[in-house]
Amino acid sequence: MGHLELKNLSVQFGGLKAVNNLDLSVAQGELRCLLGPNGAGKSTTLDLICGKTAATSGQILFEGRDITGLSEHRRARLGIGRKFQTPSVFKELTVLENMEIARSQNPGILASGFVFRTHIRGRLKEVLELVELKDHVHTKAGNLSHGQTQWLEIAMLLIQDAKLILMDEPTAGMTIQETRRTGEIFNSLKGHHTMIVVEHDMTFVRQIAETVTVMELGALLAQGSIEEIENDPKVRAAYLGNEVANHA
Amino acid sequence: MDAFLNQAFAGLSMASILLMVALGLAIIYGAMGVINLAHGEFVMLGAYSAWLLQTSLGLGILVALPIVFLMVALVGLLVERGVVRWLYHRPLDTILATWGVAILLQQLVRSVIGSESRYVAGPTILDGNLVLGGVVMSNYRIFLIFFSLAVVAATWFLLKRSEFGTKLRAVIQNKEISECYGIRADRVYALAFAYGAGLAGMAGALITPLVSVTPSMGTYLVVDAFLVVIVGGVGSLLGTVAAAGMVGEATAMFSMLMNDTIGRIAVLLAIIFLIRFKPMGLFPDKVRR
Amino acid sequence: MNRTFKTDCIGYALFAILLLVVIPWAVSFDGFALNTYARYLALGMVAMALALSWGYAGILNLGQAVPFALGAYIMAMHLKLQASAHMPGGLPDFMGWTNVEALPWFWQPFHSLPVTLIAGIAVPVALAALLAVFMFRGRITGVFVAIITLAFLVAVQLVFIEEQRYTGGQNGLTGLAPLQLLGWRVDNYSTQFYYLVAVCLMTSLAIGLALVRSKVGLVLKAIREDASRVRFFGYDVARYETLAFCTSAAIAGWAGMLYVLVLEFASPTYMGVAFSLAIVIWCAVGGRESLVAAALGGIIVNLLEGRLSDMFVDGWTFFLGALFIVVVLVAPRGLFGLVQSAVRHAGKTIRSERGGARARWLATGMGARRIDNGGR
Amino acid sequence: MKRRDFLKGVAVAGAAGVVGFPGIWTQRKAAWAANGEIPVGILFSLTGAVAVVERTLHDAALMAIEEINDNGGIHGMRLRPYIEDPASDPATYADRARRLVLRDNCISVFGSYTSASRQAVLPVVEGRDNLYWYPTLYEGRECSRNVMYGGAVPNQQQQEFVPWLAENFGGRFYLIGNNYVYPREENNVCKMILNQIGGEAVHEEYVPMGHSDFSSVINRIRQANPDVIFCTLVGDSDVAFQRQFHAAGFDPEQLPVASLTRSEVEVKAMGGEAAAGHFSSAPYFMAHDSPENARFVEAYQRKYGSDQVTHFVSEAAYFQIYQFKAAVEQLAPSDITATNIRAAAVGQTFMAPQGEILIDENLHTHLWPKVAQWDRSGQAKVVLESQQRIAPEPYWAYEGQRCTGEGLVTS
Repeated sequence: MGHLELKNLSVQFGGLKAVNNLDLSVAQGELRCLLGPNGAGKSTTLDLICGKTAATSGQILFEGRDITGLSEHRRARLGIGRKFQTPSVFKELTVLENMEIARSQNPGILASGFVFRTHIRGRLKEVLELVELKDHVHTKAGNLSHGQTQWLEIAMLLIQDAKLILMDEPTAGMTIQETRRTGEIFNSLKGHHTMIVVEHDMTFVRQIAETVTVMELGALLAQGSIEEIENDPKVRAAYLGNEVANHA
Repeated sequence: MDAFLNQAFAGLSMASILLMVALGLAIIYGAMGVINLAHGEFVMLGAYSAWLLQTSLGLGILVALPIVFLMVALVGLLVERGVVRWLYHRPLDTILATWGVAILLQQLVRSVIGSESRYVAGPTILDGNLVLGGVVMSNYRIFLIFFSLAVVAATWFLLKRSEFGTKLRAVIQNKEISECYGIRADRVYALAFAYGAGLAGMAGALITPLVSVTPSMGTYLVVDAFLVVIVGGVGSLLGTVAAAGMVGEATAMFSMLMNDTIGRIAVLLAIIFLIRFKPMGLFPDKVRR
Repeated sequence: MNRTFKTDCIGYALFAILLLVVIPWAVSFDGFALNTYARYLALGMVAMALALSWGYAGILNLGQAVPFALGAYIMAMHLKLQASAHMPGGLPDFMGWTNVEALPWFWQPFHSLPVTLIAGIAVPVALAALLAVFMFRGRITGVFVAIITLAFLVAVQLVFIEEQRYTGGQNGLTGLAPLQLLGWRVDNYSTQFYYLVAVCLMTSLAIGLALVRSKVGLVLKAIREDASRVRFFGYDVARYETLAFCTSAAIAGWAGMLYVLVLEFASPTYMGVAFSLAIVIWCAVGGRESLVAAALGGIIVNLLEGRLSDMFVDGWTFFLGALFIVVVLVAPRGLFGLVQSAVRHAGKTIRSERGGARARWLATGMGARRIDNGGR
Repeated sequence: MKRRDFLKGVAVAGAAGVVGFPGIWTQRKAAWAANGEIPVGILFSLTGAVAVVERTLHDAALMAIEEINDNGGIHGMRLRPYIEDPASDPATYADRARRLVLRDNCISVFGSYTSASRQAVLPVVEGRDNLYWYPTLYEGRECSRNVMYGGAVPNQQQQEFVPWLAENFGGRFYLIGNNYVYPREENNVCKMILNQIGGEAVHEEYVPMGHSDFSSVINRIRQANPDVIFCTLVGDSDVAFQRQFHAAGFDPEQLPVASLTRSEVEVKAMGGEAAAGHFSSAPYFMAHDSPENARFVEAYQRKYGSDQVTHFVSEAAYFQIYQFKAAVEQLAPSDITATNIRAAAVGQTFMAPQGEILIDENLHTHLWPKVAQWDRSGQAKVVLESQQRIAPEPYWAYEGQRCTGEGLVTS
């Protein structure tokens, strides 16, 4: 029994089947990379898991519980965190305020009504140091550099302490150094958090991947270790002109 | 049965007036996202223009229509250049600014022309009624129904078939890219705003034979027109037509079953539910969002 | 967050000084002037209530006048019953004229002052909650909220005008008795009354500030920016929005009760479109990002209206219209934003003279980093 | 962030400077006795929806004040009008009335057209025992000791009108009015009279204020097929209704509209064509033939333009200033207070444009009701004139209640 199980999951937009009878199982503490050409349904799969999009048919099981019909915030409360493709932090809020929003173990109104200040200590301090934002806590997120913004969002996921973290191209727009550093952070999270990462950057994928799943046209195409995938002829065909090879 | 048909005609007639007022608003809101609370005042200015042309030059309202259109479009252009164009990136602020414009225009008319109610004669050729069995239809109201549909058709043609329309749609889709192709977005906006204002002005001139012309006559109209635009859906001409028809007919039917006040309350509640469950309007774009 | 807390306190304290000391002294405790200012304060209170939902949560409520008017009517119902005690059956005069035989059930509870005071807040809140759940569960936002609340406002007003038998119709509730509060006969021209209103405003302001300075306010701000992102952190966005909407309604209802005490009648124009839009304008003129500023906006615009109509009886609305346009064009964030940027500018000049070198170093450091990111 | 909140403080302090500066913002006290002026308040809307009518009342009242001042004032004291614009909003009426009474120390306030605005002003004038001169016809059922009612109450408008209509056109009435207290009360009275004379109200309906589409109403009228439309629509609604009713092709000889509220102002706006042949009941019409009226109309048109009309409310706004003058003239300068003016005013007669009027001890006015038929020129021809001055009975329809010099008496 995996930590997250997708069973026969489908979603349809108008006439288009964006995800088609997808079965997927991710184990506790695993870091799963999700690959596939544009339009393969990777982001949609993440949307389905976190609840942004409602499934047309099929089931999503998280920790053995059927969450298919739950709303986003209920799934988040169960421990599913999401990082979007374009960095989505709250630009009008400071770094510290962003972190406070993310620190959502008690997301109820009553609990929130009694929180007036954020103390920089404990786990919060650790995370801020990890992403090197400790000196910028009072900076508005809108004034951060692109890489810093990406890290802020990662930091927010860390402080949210989600059991399952869904990442959509976390290194997009990062410098090579920043990407490597991100990879290190991810590696350190393995085992504690289950992660699903959608990524194009094969260097990065090699750095972090254990198991790789490849999707095409909304369905599962191949699954296995990075080497197996890179040598799979089906995958090569799907990427028309060896996009994988180019990346590599 | 006659009662029902008479009432159905009354509904159509209300719808036609609503449609003419709402059409200009739909363009202004649909194209630019501007919530124009001064729209009722454009209607009022149209009515006063018709009065002015009739009392000073002796022009009947039908003859005066094109001039009224141009006069109010000019005012619209001035408002757009002077106020609205600074606010395209913050649509909610247009509520406040155009409310200010509305107050200003009302006071302007009151100071220059006076606060009393004005009389505009209707076109004599459209006096009288068409009687079909038990159904009595005022010729003028029949004319309004057809005229409003003609205005919709002309607007549709302008938007879909003319060069201006193509440019406008391009700017609505993506302002920056359109500008790269040499479309002057600000000019397109200004013209669209002026066109919307001109339509409101025509509506104002056309309702003068039915109502009382006063400086504050527009205030009642703008809320209803807005509801029609939102129910119809942003940027959908067909939606605006359908919404005006529905609101007009619903008002007439509720009014037949109960009375005008309760009819209006019922229509408002229906609108609330429509917006709640169909916020994208009656005919939303079927594009994945 | 702690430093903002301190400056909040300063702003609050200065506002308190203005209301409790400066205004009464400036008008030398004149009964008429205090009554007029009490009216402005009640209106400032509604503007502040709107800032709570509009400024913080981005919920543009064009029907803010509904809870205000409900509070007003509830207070007026109590006072009307007091005034009708000597009438046959204790029936208000207008009911007698419209052939109402007995006091309807929903008037009965308002014989009691405590019930009235509670209901004046609870009823608007209940209605707001219904509407809020209806809207926010359906994830209605932006202009759609504005239009729904506007349509709701018009419908409620029509109901009040239509049901003349129970509401007094277009005339509203008039001929009210003065309020008896703990044995004190409230005289609306007295200094005590002014202070009652001022203290209510300060108290509601404190409640509002506590709310927006707590994490709730933070979540609301985050919702205003990106509601769906907030959901992915586990917050029930609809519930937060509902809270803001209802708190706003509560304060508006409270203000409505005070307003009736000032003017001694309740009228359906309190829930008119013009009045409701005016609230939005006061809020915008003051600055919707700050509760204190919004309250000040309500006070200043009304004061100005009064002054202008005094000075230019003919055409004073000219100036009013022009004021709104100018505020939106020149000061999109209201007087608050204007003052803020002015002071920030002044602060910057001082700082750049003192720590210019350090600032420049920071700036170039940041700049370099940005260029790095650009070339991936 | 931190700075912002500091700024809040600065903003507050700055605003305090602007708003709270002593003196400027509050007092405008006039000691009338000292400088030989008599301060009176003029409270008619110059902006907003009601301005259409109230502007003319404002004009008429100011004309009377000017005439009085030009002729030497009252005992050599000039009337000093304090003018406020309540912007058609009841709350603003209340606010401005406070200014006039409390700040400007006016000893009387002349103002307003709608019942709602009168009610808004009442607490102020009653609380300070001031006098409010209200020129408009109204629904009666009020007996304030602080209001001088210059307009007609239901018995003065309907007592002769309704039976006359029933006699000439038939007793099946269709009642239509705007949705507020005046039409509802007039219709109650109308139904009562109809009941006595054997007529009936075939339908009764109310539309919201400002309502301007009457297609449904006209359809219902067609269905009900009444003898008379009894109309208490006001302002814009009346104009819109009459134009649409006329356009629908009804013949006034078969189905006349009988209005209690329609004056020369509305008729001018709807056009004589639409109004021609229909009836109104009022104590005054512009075409009334009397030397006083000729003078009034001539002066009014000279001052405000020859296209202007006078009507039954503006006439009252005009004569009430003269009633005020006559009352003040009886008082020694040191005795001029609102309560003394009231005492002196009771029993006064004045030769108004409509005829000689009298102030009753219940502070309402004895008037000369007339029924007139409109013609194409927008003027009304009087077809029925009361033989005597009719006394005001604000509680006419309520048995056992009478408004007297001691206020409301219930027997």
